[in-house]
Amino acid sequence: MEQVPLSHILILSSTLFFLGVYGFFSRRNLITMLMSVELILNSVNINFIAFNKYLFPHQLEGVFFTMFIIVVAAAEVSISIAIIINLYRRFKTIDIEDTTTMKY
Amino acid sequence: MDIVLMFRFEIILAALILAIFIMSLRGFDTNVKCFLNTMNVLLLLNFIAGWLPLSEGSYFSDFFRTNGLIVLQKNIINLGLLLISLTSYAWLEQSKYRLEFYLLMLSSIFGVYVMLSSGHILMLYLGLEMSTIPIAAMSNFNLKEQRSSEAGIKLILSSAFSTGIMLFGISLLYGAVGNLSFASVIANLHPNALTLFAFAFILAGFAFKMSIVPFHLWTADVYEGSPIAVTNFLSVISKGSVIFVFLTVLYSLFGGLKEAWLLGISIVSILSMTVGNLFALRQQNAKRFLAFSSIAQVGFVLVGITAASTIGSASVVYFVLIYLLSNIAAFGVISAVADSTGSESLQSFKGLYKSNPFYALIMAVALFSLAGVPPIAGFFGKLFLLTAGMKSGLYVLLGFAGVNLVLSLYNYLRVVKYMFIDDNEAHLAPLNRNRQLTTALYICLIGLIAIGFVTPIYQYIDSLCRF
Amino acid sequence: MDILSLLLVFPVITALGILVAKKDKVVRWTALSGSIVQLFLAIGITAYYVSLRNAGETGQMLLESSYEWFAPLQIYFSAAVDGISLVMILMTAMVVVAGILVSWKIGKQVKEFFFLILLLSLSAYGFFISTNLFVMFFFLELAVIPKYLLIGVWGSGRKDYSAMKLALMLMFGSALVFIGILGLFYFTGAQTWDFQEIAKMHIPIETQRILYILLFTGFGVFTAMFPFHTWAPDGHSSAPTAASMFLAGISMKLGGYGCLRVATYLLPDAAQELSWIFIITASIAIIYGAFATMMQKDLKYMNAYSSVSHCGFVILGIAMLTKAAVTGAVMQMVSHGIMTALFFASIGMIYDRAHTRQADELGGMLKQMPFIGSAFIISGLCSLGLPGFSGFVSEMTVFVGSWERTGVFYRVATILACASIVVTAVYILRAVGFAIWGTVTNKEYLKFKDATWSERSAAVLLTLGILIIGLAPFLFIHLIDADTTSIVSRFIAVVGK
Amino acid sequence: MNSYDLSALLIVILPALSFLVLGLFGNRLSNRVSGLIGCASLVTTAILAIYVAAGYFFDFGLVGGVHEKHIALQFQWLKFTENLSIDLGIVLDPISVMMLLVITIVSSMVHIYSLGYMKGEEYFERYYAYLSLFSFSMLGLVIAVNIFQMYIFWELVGVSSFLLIGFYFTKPSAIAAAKKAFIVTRFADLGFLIGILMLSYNTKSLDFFTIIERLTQVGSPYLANFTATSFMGMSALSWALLLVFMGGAGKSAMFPLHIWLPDAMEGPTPVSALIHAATMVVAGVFLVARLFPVFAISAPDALLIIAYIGAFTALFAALIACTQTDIKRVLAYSTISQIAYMMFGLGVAGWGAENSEGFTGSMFHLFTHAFFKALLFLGAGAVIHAVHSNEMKDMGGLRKSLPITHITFLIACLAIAGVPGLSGFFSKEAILAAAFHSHPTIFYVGLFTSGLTAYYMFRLYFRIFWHNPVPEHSHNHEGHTWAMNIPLIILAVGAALAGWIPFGSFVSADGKAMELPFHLTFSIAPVAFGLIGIGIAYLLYAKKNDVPDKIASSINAFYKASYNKFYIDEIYLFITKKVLFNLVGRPAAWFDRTVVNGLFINGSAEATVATSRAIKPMQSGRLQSYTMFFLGGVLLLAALLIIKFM
Repeated sequence: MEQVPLSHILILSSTLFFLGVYGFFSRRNLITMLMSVELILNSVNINFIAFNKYLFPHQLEGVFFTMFIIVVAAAEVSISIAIIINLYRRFKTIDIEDTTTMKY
Repeated sequence: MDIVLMFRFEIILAALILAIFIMSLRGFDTNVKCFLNTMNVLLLLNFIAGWLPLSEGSYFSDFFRTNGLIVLQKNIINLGLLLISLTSYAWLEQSKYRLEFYLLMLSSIFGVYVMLSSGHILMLYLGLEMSTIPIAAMSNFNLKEQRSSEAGIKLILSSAFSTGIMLFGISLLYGAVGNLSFASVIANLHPNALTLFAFAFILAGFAFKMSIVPFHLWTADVYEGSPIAVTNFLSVISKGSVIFVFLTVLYSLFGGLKEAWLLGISIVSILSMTVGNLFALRQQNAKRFLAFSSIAQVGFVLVGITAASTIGSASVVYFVLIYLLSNIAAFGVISAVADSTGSESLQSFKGLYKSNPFYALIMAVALFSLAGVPPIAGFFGKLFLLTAGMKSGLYVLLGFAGVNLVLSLYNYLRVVKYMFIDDNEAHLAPLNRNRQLTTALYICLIGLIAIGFVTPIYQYIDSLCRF
Repeated sequence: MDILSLLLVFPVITALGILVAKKDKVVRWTALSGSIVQLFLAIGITAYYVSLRNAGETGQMLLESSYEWFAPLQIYFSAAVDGISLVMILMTAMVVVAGILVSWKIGKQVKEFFFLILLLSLSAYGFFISTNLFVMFFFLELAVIPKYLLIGVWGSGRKDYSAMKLALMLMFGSALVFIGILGLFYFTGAQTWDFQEIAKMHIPIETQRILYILLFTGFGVFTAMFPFHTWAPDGHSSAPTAASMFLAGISMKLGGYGCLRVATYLLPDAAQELSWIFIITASIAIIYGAFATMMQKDLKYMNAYSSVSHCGFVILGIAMLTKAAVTGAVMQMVSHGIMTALFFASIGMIYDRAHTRQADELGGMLKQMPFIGSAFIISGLCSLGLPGFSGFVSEMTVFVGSWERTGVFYRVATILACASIVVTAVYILRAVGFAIWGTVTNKEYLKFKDATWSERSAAVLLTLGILIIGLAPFLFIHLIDADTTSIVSRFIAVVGK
Repeated sequence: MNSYDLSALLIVILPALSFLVLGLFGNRLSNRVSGLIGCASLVTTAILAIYVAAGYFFDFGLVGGVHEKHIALQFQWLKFTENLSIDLGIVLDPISVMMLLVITIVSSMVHIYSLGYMKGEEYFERYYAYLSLFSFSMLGLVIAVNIFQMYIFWELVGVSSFLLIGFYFTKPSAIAAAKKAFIVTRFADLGFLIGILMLSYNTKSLDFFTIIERLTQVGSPYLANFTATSFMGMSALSWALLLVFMGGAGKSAMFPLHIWLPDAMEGPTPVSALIHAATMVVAGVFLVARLFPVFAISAPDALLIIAYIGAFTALFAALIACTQTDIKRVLAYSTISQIAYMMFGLGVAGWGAENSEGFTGSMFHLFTHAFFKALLFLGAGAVIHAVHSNEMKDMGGLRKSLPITHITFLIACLAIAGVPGLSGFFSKEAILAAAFHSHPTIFYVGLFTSGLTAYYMFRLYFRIFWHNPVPEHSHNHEGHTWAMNIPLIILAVGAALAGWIPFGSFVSADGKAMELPFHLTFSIAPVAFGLIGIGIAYLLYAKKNDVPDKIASSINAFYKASYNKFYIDEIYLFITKKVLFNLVGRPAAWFDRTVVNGLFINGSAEATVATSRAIKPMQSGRLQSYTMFFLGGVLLLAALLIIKFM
């Protein structure tokens, strides 16, 4: 069976990327926004893997990059969650629209 | 031995972090003054250690590299670290989590080191993240304050977003060149749609960290919300270090796309200068004001960067050094005023000269340095940036820079007017001064006066920047 | 330590002395003695220069010295003087002494005041002696903030507005200047800031055009060239007396000197091609400034506008490019520097007593305060170009020089300039008639005392300056003749002879 | 440097010295001392002047029967270009030596007279300082070797006249008069200056005699290309000379620049005698005389214009003088009229021995006029001193109380009326004769004017000394101090006898001695006119009667017009106040404040602030909009780069 062409995978990842971006823009719940960031990162991961497998199969650089991205993302999420919890204590909400005390 | 010397920054820092852990276990931080002074001494030692004899080279198959310039940059960062810790003494005295503060700050610095001496985009990415994530936590340090947590969430989320964007760009770059070590990127980077696209995304990532217009919008809010010490750290250390890295990224990594990024950089530079100054025009909150001023300053840095040569990087490094001193001095004074008046509004600076000539003078020197007025060092810093910028003959860019010189002068003179000309209806009492803050301010003052006139400094930087 | 650097060392020492001084009295005397030493130093240097010339020294500029500053960027602290810079330095030294004497009685924040004054003088000296464009620019900028603070802190009236406007407009001017000298630095072939070096280069005309406009306009802002003059009236009128004397006396001359030494001298081809632009602005400034002056009630505004008009002669002379005109421009710079300083000094003396500068509210000053009244009249007569005073020789030289340019355009400009002497007479005599002559209108004024010793000596010093130039112009000419010749020799082509 | 040159130099230096001494230390000296210093220096100069004059006319000046010019001193003062430079120096030639005599004598007389007249005045020493300054400047003017030197002293006499008119500087009218005098003459000097510039540019010289030489020699290149360009039918040279004459007209109060002179009478009367009768006001005549060869040879058309202006002014001023009631104003207008005589005397003259008698005549008239007009003013001063008023209505019958003044005044009146035997007769005769030969129309104007002159002078005389005594002013001022009487007497002698000097043999256009023609037949007409004038005056004013009022009412309109000086002042007032101030000055000031400053400077600032307001929403505080900006920026950047470089 012949492979799925690279272009399809790239299309997929790009779609994913923009889905994430869309989610980030449209969701008002902070947690959901975090999830959309995860989507963006995952699209990036797919890119790396795909490029690695299709274009440069003799090295595993892309794969490793993916590993690190996942790890860092985890760290990021942990910090964010902590902040969100604290924010909830202060604002009694995690709606992005309400956390706009500072502007202009 | 060699390797120790080469890794000395990282080693010392790791040691410090470890030490803090141990302290936290042993509860050494019960005696506040002792703890803080120890930390300051340690940081001083760290700064001195930075000047140990240098050794160039690279390890881990070029993932980690170091050379004179990088060492110098790390030293500058160390200096900033020391000064910040000195200026934030009073605040830390009251704060409950001073130990965590140092912990997070040092780990962020660790990230900065990694970033500075990275030889591979992976390392670059890791360093960037390591330096950013702790700051998010730091900016949320006043747990009891709404604004603080808002700042935290804004920073972390938008940085996560920008990371996503940058990573997407990196992945495309990977697709284009196949190996992300600097050497190979430089070797086989050719201008085509893919690489240009990738470049735009990566540039955005860095622009976000340097808060270049239009990627700057988080800056003001985060600066305002965070504790002053953190704002100081953000505006000086993280911004400065990213600028340093940005030099390498543009000059060596994307050297192949020179004319492309020349255009891009000039555009965002004009935008940053103008927008930054225009926003600073209306600010009443001191931190917010400095946030926008720093945006404008980065715009000027970009003018210098366009030179793409020795003079470019030399002038940028020189400027960052001066900028660091001026900003720390300014924030130091702001913190002193804020501590005693409880307000961060510029209005509270009215008549400062009558009540506290010392602070007023420091502030004035710092502001003049930012505005680029002789004989303060900032003048030379800024004009060398412009001199570098003229190298590529971009009259338009220079024209905007000139207009913005006028605008920024207005912004800074506004504060000077508050301090020297206006008099305060609610007369300001002499502020309390602690030794640490005073020392830091004196260092900044001497630095700001001397750097302009002690010629070897610039010559040293210049000699390091020749490549 | 070479002799020229002393010109900078003395003010610095004096300033430091002021900083450490405790009592106001000490501060005053330190400032005064320092500036007097400076004056004598300037005279000494001039004498030395003349002796060198007579000994047959044939350098364009003498007493050269150079110290490394930012070597990688070709920035050297290099100084040298020729006749033109020397007369400027003499004028500066004179005005500084007078300014310090006049502000003897200043009440608040004495230390800061005199410190800033000395900073100003330092900037002027540095500007006039440095031959490295970057250093020149450094000193040009150095003056901006002291001016701002002097007006803002010690000023009167709408001081905030005036001070800010002045600072911003001057900053704008210096931004233009800086871009211009950057152009000189890069696009003249050799990367150097030294204008004697640049003068040797041949610069392509396209570059010259851009740079000439940039530089001349930039320096023009400093010398209150129409339409960038509006900082002058507000600034002068809000500033404290000494600061006004400095602004009009010295700072405006920095601009004129720059126009001559940098813009015109370094870019001769563009100057020949484009100087008509500035001839137009200058003639407008002269005649229109004079008419605007005619309508002023406030004495300081009056003198400020008349300064605009008089500095128009400087621009005109420089832009006319003939030897006599350029000589006249230099003379006019020095003459106007001293004369306007005396004018502002006497106005300040009146204001200190009457607390008003409205001409029609004053009156009978001559009867009440003969000395101050006479000082006012003398400066007025000098300003309307009375023979025997410096104003006459300089203006006449400009006229004769401008008349050398044939062609209707130049003739019309010259005639307009000449016509201004009538308008000048009108407003000067109005001011004298209202404020100085007449009977004492306000009973308060009967209590006024005449000038104090410091005010007297200041006025006498400046009057001496005016008279020396006015009665023995040949000395002046002898000092600057060679230099103007060498400047003009660069655009012989257009002038024809 | 022989004794003559030395004394010539001293003549100029001494007054300057006394000015310095009085000006610097005057307030420490007593009035008496400062007065004596002033008088001493001036009397010395007068003696020196006589010595030099004698020397010049009979000894060193006379070279082969011709009075050559003699440069006593010359040095370069201010060098403009290679060939243009201001030289200061002393030239002795007939006219300058003659002027030296006039100035020093009259000035010393006035100095002495003032000792009495200004006794006890405030600022006495300042008055003498100013007088010395004036004498110095006037002397410097007449000995000028260089046209710019003349301009310099021209300005200086202007300013010293300004200071002296405004001597009573607390009197608003005096201030106004001083300003008027200075500004009007300054306006005229503008013409002079531009004229100088044209001459100097086209002759490549500022030296009088070089200019004259280069513009009079036949076929000199300078003359050729100067006259080549012409404008409105006159050559550039003529225009230049007319501009120079404009300066002269200003100083010599020729129509229409005469308006300042009557007001100048606000100054102390001795000042009027010195400056506004004898010396400064003839500077214009002197200027034309100095450049006479150029006028006569190369620009006769300009000379003709001068002649007509002179004639018109003479008549015009005489008409006004007939109706004035302020005695000093009468004298002022008569001065204008007499100077106009000299002007058209020059105007009608031509070059060459036979035609240039007009020149000599006008110089002669200048000489004699100085005596009798100064005498008239001093006499008027004595009268005013006695009755403390300038108005005729406060006078009458003073001949008893002021005999000396009366006699001297009468002599002066006879002289000016041209009664045979007295000085005025001869000089006026010469001028009229010259006019008769060249321009009859002008001659008739002059003739009629001389009649008018006699009329108004004697109107004045009778009105003051005869008429009916006015009861008040009982106190007898006769023999107010010797200081005031001696000058009157000396000048009276001069006024009586100066006419008998064979003037032509000393002063002439080309320096050669010439005989002023004198035919009895010719002189009948002027004398007749003079006597008629005197007769009418006698009938009308010797006794108090109502005829004058009748006449006045019968020719009411004309009388009013003349009484109001033909409304010239009003016209000027309109031009300056309405036009210059409201239509030029005010708009300029307004434009500067609103447009240049408001629109251009403040406007840009406001625009900046407005922009910063406008872009405020960008910083909305909403994280998602921030990130949208972020993404938008990235995409735009990417698109831009790709479009630009693909």
